[in-house]
Amino acid sequence: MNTRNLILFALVGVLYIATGMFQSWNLALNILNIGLLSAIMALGVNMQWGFAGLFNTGIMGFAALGGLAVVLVSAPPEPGGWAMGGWGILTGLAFGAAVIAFATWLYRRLGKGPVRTLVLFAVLGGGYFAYRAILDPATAAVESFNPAVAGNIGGLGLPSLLAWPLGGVMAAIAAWAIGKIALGLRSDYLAIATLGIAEIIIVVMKSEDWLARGVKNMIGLPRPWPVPYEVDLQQTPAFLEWAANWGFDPAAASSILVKLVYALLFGTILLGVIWLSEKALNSPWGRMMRSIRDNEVAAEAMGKDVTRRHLQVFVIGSAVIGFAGAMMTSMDGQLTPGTYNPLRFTFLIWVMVIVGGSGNNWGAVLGGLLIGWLWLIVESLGPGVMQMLTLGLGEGPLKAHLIESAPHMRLLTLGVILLLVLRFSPRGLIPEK
Amino acid sequence: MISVQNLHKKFGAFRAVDGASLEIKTGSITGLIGPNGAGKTTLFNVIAGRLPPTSGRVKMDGRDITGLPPHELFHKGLLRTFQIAHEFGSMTVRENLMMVPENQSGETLWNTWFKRGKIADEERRIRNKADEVLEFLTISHLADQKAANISGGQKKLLELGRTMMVDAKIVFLDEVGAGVNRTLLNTIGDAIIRLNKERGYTFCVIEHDMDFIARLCGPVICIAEGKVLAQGTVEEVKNDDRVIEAYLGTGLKNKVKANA
Amino acid sequence: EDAKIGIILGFTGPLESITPGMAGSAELAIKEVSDSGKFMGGGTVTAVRADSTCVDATAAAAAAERLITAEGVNAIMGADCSGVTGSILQNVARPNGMGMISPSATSPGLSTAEDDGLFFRTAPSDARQGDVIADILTERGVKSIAISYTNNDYGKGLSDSIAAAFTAKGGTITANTAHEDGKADYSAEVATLASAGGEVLVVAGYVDQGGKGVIQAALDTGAFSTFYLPDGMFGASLIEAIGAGLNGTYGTVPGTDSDGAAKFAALATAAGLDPTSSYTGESYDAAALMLLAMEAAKSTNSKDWTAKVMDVANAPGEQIFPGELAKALELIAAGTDIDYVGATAVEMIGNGESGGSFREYTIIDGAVATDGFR
Amino acid sequence: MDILNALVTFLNFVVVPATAYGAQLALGALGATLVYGILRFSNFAQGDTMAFGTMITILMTWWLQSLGVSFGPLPTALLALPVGIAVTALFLLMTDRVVYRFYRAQRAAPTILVIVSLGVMFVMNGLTRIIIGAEEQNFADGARFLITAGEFKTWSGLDEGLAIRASQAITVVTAIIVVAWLFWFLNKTRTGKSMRAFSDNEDLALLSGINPDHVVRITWIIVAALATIAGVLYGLDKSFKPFTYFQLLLPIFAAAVVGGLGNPLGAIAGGFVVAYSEVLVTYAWKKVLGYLLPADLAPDSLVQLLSTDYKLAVSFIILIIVLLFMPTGLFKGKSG
Amino acid sequence: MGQPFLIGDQMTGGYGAADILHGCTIAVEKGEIAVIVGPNGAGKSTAMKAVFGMLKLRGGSVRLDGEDITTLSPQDRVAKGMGFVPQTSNIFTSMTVQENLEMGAFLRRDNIKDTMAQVYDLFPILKEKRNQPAGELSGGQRQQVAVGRALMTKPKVLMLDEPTAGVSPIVMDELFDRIIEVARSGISILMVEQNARQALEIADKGYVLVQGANRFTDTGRALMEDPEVRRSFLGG
Ligand SMILES: Nc1ncnc2c1ncn2[C@@H]1O[C@H](COP(=O)(O)OP(=O)(O)OP(=O)(O)O)[C@@H](O)[C@H]1O
Ligand SMILES: Nc1ncnc2c1ncn2[C@@H]1O[C@H](COP(=O)(O)OP(=O)(O)OP(=O)(O)O)[C@@H](O)[C@H]1O
Ligand SMILES: [Mg+2]
Ligand SMILES: [Mg+2]
Repeated sequence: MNTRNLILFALVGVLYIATGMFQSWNLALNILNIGLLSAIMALGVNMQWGFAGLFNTGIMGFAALGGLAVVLVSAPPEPGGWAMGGWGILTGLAFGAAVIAFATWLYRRLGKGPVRTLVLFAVLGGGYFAYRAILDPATAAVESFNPAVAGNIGGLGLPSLLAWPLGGVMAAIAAWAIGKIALGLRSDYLAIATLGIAEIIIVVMKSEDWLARGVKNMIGLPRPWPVPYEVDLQQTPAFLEWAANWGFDPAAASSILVKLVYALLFGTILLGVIWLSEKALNSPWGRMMRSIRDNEVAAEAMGKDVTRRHLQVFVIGSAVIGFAGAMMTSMDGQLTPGTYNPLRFTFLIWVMVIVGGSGNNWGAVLGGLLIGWLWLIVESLGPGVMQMLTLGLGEGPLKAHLIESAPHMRLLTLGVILLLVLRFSPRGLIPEK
Repeated sequence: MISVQNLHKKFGAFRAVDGASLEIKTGSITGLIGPNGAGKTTLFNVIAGRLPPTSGRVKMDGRDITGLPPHELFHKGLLRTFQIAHEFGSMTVRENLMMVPENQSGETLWNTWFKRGKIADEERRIRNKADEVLEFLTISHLADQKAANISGGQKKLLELGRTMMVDAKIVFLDEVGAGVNRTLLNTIGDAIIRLNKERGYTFCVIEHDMDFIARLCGPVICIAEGKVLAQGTVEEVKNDDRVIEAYLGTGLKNKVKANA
Repeated sequence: EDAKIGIILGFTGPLESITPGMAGSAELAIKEVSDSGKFMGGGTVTAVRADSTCVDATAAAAAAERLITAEGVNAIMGADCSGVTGSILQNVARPNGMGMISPSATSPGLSTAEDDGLFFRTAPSDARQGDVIADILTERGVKSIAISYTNNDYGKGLSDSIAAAFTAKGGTITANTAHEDGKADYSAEVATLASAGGEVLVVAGYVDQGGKGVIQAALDTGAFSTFYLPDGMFGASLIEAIGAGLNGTYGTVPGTDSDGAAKFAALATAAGLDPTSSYTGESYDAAALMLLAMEAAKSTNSKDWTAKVMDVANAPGEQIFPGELAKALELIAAGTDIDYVGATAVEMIGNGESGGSFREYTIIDGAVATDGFR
Repeated sequence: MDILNALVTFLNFVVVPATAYGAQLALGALGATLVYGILRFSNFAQGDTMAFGTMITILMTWWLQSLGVSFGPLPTALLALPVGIAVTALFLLMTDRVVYRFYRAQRAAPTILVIVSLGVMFVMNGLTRIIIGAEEQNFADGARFLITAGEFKTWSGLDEGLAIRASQAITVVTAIIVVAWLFWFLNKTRTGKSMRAFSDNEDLALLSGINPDHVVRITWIIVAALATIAGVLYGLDKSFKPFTYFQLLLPIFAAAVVGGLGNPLGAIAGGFVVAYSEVLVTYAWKKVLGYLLPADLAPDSLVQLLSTDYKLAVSFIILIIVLLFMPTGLFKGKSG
Repeated sequence: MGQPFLIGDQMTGGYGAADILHGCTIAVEKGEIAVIVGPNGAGKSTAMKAVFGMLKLRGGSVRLDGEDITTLSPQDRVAKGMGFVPQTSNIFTSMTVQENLEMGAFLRRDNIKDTMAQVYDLFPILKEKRNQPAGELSGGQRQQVAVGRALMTKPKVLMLDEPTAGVSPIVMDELFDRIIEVARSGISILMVEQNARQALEIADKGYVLVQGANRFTDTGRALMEDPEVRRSFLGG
């Protein structure tokens, strides 16, 4: 960390402080929390892209899996729904897994040739229909149970905190499977493949209502320990007294306190992730990764197992994203599959990585905090800019039209600022050494 | 050490290697010559696992190594350089060398977090080794340059340097000499001989500079159009009519007039 | 005393084409109240907009956070999509004790969400509309229908309730499939629906979104010629865009036989808004309700005015229609009980949502003909 | 007769719409693939360039319509198209001047350019909405159908109809002409070859006397033309709404990638692969089978491999399968 | 005699902050061959790039036929009749061999058939492979494409950076033959060579460059016979 970087971080800090002073501290902290989560996701992407040159655009899929983990772990159990077909679904899924395992075994056992193709085709095809035959009635039964408010198998009712590592693990497992299939692809081809797989994950989450209610959303997920509820705080005498002593408004103080606790939690995890990846990057492992990124052919000839290493870093990076995705769902308190769109979860994170400076962990964090702030602040900034632009205009339909269009200044402003930042530091704010 | 049996490699309909069979004896420095496009590099690529053969076998010490991936062959002691330099451009010259040694404990993530001391020791050793190699190649002053920013010849030296970072059994050199200053090339030739004599490395060398071949190589194999055209000692091959016709030629036609 | 109303809707994102109309309608009500000079003894009411993006729960929460903690609004009109509405409710409104009235979030899940009595909506619940639609279809002698719904909680919830009610009445659902809004092409959906067949295609979507695309493609290929249009699909722009093909299509839209809808239409048209654009009436009503409730509570504090919403919205009392807000304020000030009817015949039931009366209409030669009310 | 009915059903609901949609995607993908091929980055602003060009064309069309100009049975928008192209080209050239040129001179990595194009996308996105609004615009006029389902039924006496919209026909014909021209241009003309040379090795192109500014200029002009044509034809067939155009980005890139980035033929093939996989894999065969099978065998269920909810997923699965066997797409695209 | 045809005079400059060239001068007369030799990293390629305007000079000048071209862009120098084959990435890998050659003649408006035939005559293998992407060629074949591309320009002065690296002896002899022929037709040749002895043999003038500065300058033959030059730079 040299002075330039410290100044950059300080400047971003000033942005947040200014938000606190001119808008409100609640808003500043809210944005900070989202910035921290984005920074963690950006770190995950940076591992894959900056360290190893893997162009992963499936970020939203991994984040969504993290979110799903929160539902499965911390949502209250739904005994009614479970009773309707929970075991049937488990049987179906287990059967599906068994079919795939059997097919893999056959694939290894049988020699190459038309026989193998035919047998595999028969096993997989038959397996698929049998699997659907077991699964479909069970899911239909679950979904028919009180569909307006339930219709799903429910969660385990365990603490939300447990869901975070599980989110990482679920994302890692998915990444492993995706990596096995798609990591042979290069650059933009890998990008579109991962984007596609992420879309598939989202479509499944939207359509399989028995899992997490699909587009009907899971709301009211419990908060992670040790984050209190504002409403409870506002009824706790000790807190009220404390707030009164300091002259705070209890409502504002309670929600600031809650946000501070989140910030502390996320910040700790962010620091942990940075520490781990900095150590890894500045070591022979990091050197090996960079050599693979620079020239796979040569790295392979120098004895590095490129495929395995790609898979390794892809899985780890995705796990980090899944972890952050779980934290995000925990904080939102709800899982809305519709939230996961590429613009927000894939491209925005990429903007963070590139603007921050790819290949540099601190860059990714700075990018996360800066772009996260920008993304949310332009919501009010854009219309403001429009107000200023139209100040000189006389009243009339043109002005009315422009004011009406003000919300669209949101993206426009974001675009302009993004272009300006990249103009003045084309390799990112904190470029790779 | 290496035995290639009836190897074929086709690109579409084009036969780049067309039934080549050859032996590289343990402890030898074998020269591989042949006209441009004869299939020398392709042959290397197949042996080193970079390309799958269309048919045929490659054996190393009697064991079949056909189709093994390059990184596994590396661990078996088979190293190669690239005709068109494959440097790691964004890394420094020294790092280019330091990444080579195998089984570095720092390449395991766990160790990078929890065994910093051990890694530091190892790094010091590898770093010294890299500096020695740079010294030898006369490019120590470039140690901290980005490899993308060094001259064409220097990149070739770096290619060679990488093979000197580990104890290899057999090293395939694909035109290390092209673009390297002849005086330096002589020094490199000496080093190859020394590695061969003292450490028992086997070499297989592709080179178009016949002086270099003559200085280094015992057996020489000439291939053309994907087939072995002639093999034997340097003298035998040099005087083979077919080799002269296809490869060596008879020298400058206009030379006399030019200097007149 | 002055009041400030936050209007949080998806001005960018999938619903960006209908939200300006909604915000405009809400502001119409706000302006009416403010201009009357009778609000809280001469207070003015201002509006400030914020962008919910409709899809991004975190961004929506941050925007609401700004409205409440930075702008200091007294009430929130919004949000539009159920996902972001839930997020705002739980993460911002409840912690800050802020009351909100949504004009369009219809998810049944929100009915049971903990809201500390802060959350209301003026859009009718899906379950009620499902029954009405099933009734109308059976009465018209329809035996089989296909359903295409927009793939969100509104579409899914509505289609489920239509399907349940219609099957209970002995009808057949040939297909019940989703369409995604804002997509480039609906050939695949229409191909499936056509293959499934059915007398009528129920399109539970939005008027200028995927729903329109599905109708267009179904008409073009000749897959269906009659459609049923639930509330989200009511709109002049659809009739204009599709033209003659819609002849004979029928549907329901919230409303009573009172002339609230007509009055709102006149008001909106005068203000340059399209009164038939989705959820404009509901938006007007939402804004009007919260202001009337404030007047009734004599306070802009959420805790106080939210307690009055049901009183103001429901009978008994003098009926209030769009354009009569000034009168309503006077009445309240005079201590007379009012029953806000508004553009969509708001009647709030148990947990703060609109009970829902519907107007049944048929499109004949490019015009909407009212058939009756339920 | 039943066989004919089955066939017509299939044509009407699968072949005709998928072909038209495929051609629309293909035209959009051509622009994206050209930027990738020559300027070497994935241009995320492609969808919004289409929206921008269409917007200009619409404004022009309205003006023409207000003057009472019409193009007979063809849509008036086709008359306005050249203006749309010209303005879009100017806009893109200006963007290049203000934005991209700097990064080219810097030799910035392609990903940086991708993110920069994302910035440009945001800006165009806002501009378009501020100028014409976020609402849907219909600007089609002229004859809507070549043949309607009803006309076909009376003409053929079959139970099933076959509808072909004029816009569908125009799109397919245009796509064929455009790709043929582009292919010829890139592979046979001097300018086209110099563009490929530039994309291959910029330094060496310089050493051959190729003027890089010229190459870049021509590229943007062609991209503007392709994007505007694609956008207008799409708008004529469906309708114009900025958000939908932005959403087109994903299928467009899927098409360009599956066909092989940088390859115009690939873009065409990719467009059809994506469109057909969406429609075909989720197609419910009930009706077709109903005609083909004897009455007592006719299926009750929809006979559908996957529900249409999964149509996007299906097209991506097919894309991934294609890439697994041909890692750089159907037509051997570039990889950077 | 007055000005040489092409001269890079007292050139000083480099890629970044540090200079690579320190007042280095290279020149070639009309119809003559000048050869630059020197150790790896001496700055030979840098000097060539400087002469071709691909490097910003901090001192010195470049003159062609008496005209100062120091500030001209590489393109403009091509238009003035200069041709250059760089040491690395000197072909269009994704284009066919034939298209590579056509690109060499990009600025020519006359018929290029004859020149193309001559190039194919010189490198028969290229004719065989003319429809193959150049990236699929062997190292030596690529080098032939690169030289062929430069020959297509029909330049007034041809600059070659190690044209014979990786080509087989027989082709190298052909190539040198051809270079002599080209020179004799009035074209100046400036080339860098590591096959220095063969190159100096045909050179009218030779430069030995060390650390960005001229160490020895003489006729090719004289340099060949200088024992010190032989030992230190030509490999004995
Ligand atoms: N990927 C490829 N696709 C098609 N043809 C290829 C490919 N790689 C090599 N070739 C052809 O195979 C032949 C042999 O090439 P190779 O590189 O092995 O030659 P070489 O003997 O190493 O020649 P040089 O001495 O010039 O390096 C050449 O004619 C070349 O054009
Ligand atoms: N792009 C670059 N950026 C920075 N330094 C460079 C760059 N290219 C070369 N250099 C440095 O400039 C010096 C001269 O390089 P140059 O390529 O001119 O050498 P050369 O004499 O041609 O050597 P060779 O015979 O190996 O080709 C070298 O020390 C090299 O490290
Ligand atoms: Mg070779
Ligand atoms: Mg050089």
